[in-house]
Amino acid sequence: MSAIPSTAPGSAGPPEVSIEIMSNPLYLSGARELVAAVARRLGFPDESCGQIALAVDEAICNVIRHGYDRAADKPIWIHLWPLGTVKQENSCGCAAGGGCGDGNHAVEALKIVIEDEAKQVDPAQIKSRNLEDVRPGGLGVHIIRAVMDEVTYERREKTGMRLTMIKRRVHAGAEEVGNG
Amino acid sequence: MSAIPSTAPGSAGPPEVSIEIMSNPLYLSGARELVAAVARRLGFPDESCGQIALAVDEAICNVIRHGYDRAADKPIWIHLWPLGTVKQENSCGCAAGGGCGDGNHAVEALKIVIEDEAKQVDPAQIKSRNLEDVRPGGLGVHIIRAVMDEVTYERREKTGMRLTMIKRRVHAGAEEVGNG
Amino acid sequence: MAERRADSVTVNCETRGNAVILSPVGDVDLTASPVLRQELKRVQGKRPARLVVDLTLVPYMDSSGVATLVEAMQIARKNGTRMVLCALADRVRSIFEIARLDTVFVIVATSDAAMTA
Amino acid sequence: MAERRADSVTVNCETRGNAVILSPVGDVDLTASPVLRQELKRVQGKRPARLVVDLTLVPYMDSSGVATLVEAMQIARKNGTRMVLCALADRVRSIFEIARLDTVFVIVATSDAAMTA
Ligand SMILES: Nc1ncnc2c1ncn2[C@@H]1O[C@H](COP(=O)(O)OP(=O)(O)O)[C@@H](O)[C@H]1O
Ligand SMILES: Nc1ncnc2c1ncn2[C@@H]1O[C@H](COP(=O)(O)OP(=O)(O)O)[C@@H](O)[C@H]1O
Repeated sequence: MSAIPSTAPGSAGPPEVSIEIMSNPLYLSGARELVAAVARRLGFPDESCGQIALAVDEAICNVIRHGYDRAADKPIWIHLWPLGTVKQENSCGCAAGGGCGDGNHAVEALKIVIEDEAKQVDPAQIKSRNLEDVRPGGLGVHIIRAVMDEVTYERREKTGMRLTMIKRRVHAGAEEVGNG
Repeated sequence: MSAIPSTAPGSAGPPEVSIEIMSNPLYLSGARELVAAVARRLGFPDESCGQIALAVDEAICNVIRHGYDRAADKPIWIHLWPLGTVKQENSCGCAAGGGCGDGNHAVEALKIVIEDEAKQVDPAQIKSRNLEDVRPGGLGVHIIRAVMDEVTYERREKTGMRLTMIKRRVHAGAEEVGNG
Repeated sequence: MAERRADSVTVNCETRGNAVILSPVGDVDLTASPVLRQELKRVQGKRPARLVVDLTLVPYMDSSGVATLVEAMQIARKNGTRMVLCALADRVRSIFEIARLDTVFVIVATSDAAMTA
Repeated sequence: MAERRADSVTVNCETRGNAVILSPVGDVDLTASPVLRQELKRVQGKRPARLVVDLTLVPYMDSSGVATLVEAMQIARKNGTRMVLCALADRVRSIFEIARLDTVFVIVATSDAAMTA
């Protein structure tokens, strides 16, 4: 069961941040840096920011490598929703040029959705292998599931796949691996 | 005159990277980190990456403060086009899990377009003040023009404003301040 | 009022003799400069002889941070406080240069130098 | 073949006695790992007694970097080369832990320790 109900404040409505990149590995660093910076600003601990960046990187790599067979000119979308209440206390009596926006107070989690227009596969086939067998590769899906709290792959309505990941800001207990 | 003709490779077609953020200062750091990381990966020197991040930050701040009067829930779009040839050498005979994408070889410049749906103003009114007069504020437009090679403000077709900035990777000579 | 928050900017404060040393930690942008501004106001209320703003742990600053420091300098002048900035990262120093404020502020390399500059 | 590029990752190479020390500089992700892989192949062709991969200047690594190092370890085993990783940032170490490879590789804290581990 999801610990963050889909009715949590913030989960409806348009994403607060969306990125569209071409499926070129050149843009991996930009995408992961954006997501890590947003998470940091929303109050996630440094370790979680690093984990979120890693999950986004691995997920985009997989879209490029498996979804698009390394074609570099296809679209990949990354959408971010802070879940919980993002206070938008966005004005204060400060100096000209000074600003205000100290408003991220009750963010509980970050929802990240990655979408593509690549070939559709059975979500059940997107799974990690036995790690006892030490060999190059085959780690991406395991890493994504290990660092995020919820991970769901699904087919999009018409073309392509959708990966929904949730990372909680504060952990209630031991790290859960979502099922998807 | 523009040193990068609008017919330069890469200037037509959809942007390689697009971001849409809500007009909340919370997302400033994410936007500038993405743009800086992309510039770095495209081969811009560190100093230029910092300048590009600063220009993007100042431009978004101005949209939030002047365009949207600090409303935090309005859209801001940032589009990136590398100008010149982005080699998309995106496959190689590497190990499973290894990838390839060492392809940014002939990028000459980065074009950044920032758009909003805010009130339309006369582009001539978006100008810097006399810096001799030391007082808080009034520095953003000066900074943007100082660090970027070309800067143009214009009204969008229906609503809002568009800022187009170009930063060259290698400077032909002294830094030019664009007119717009 | 803005509070100090680890996720935006933290401002450490230390008193050494007649000097107050403020050390912001983090990027000073539009979300963070009100926090810095509040701290500056608070310590300037005590009218210290010397106010040092140690920028060692500020990797990034935008014009809202610069505006905050210009305002503080104007208050310092009125109060007879000697205000000194120290330990600017290259990236931070360059925004003062672009704004032609590098000669308006007293800027020194180290926090030690800032105690006597 | 991928070339070494300052804008992706640079791999510095040093020989000390029977040991070769490779020091990548930068994030080792899908764009950078082929560069590291090529350097590993090149030095492994010389069958050194010891191969040290010094990760001091690698702030970030993804699974493509890990895969590259697993492949290098398999070649090292075949060749009788002692392969040691050193100076992993917390963030980099944690990906080895998640992949359960932290006990498969010889990982030490410093480049000095890597010469005798
Ligand atoms: N975005 C995706 N689209 C299609 N298939 C995918 C996607 N991501 C992962 N997969 C499938 O899941 C498998 C495991 O992925 P991963 O753990 O990242 O290892 P690797 O990519 O090295 O095989 C892949 O081999 C592939 O079959
Ligand atoms: N995005 C924008 N939309 C509308 N007006 C703008 C915008 N950016 C700048 N301006 C105008 O240009 C002036 C100068 O901006 P700036 O140099 O950043 O200083 P400040 O914002 O502190 O006034 C602003 O006062 C405003 O009138």
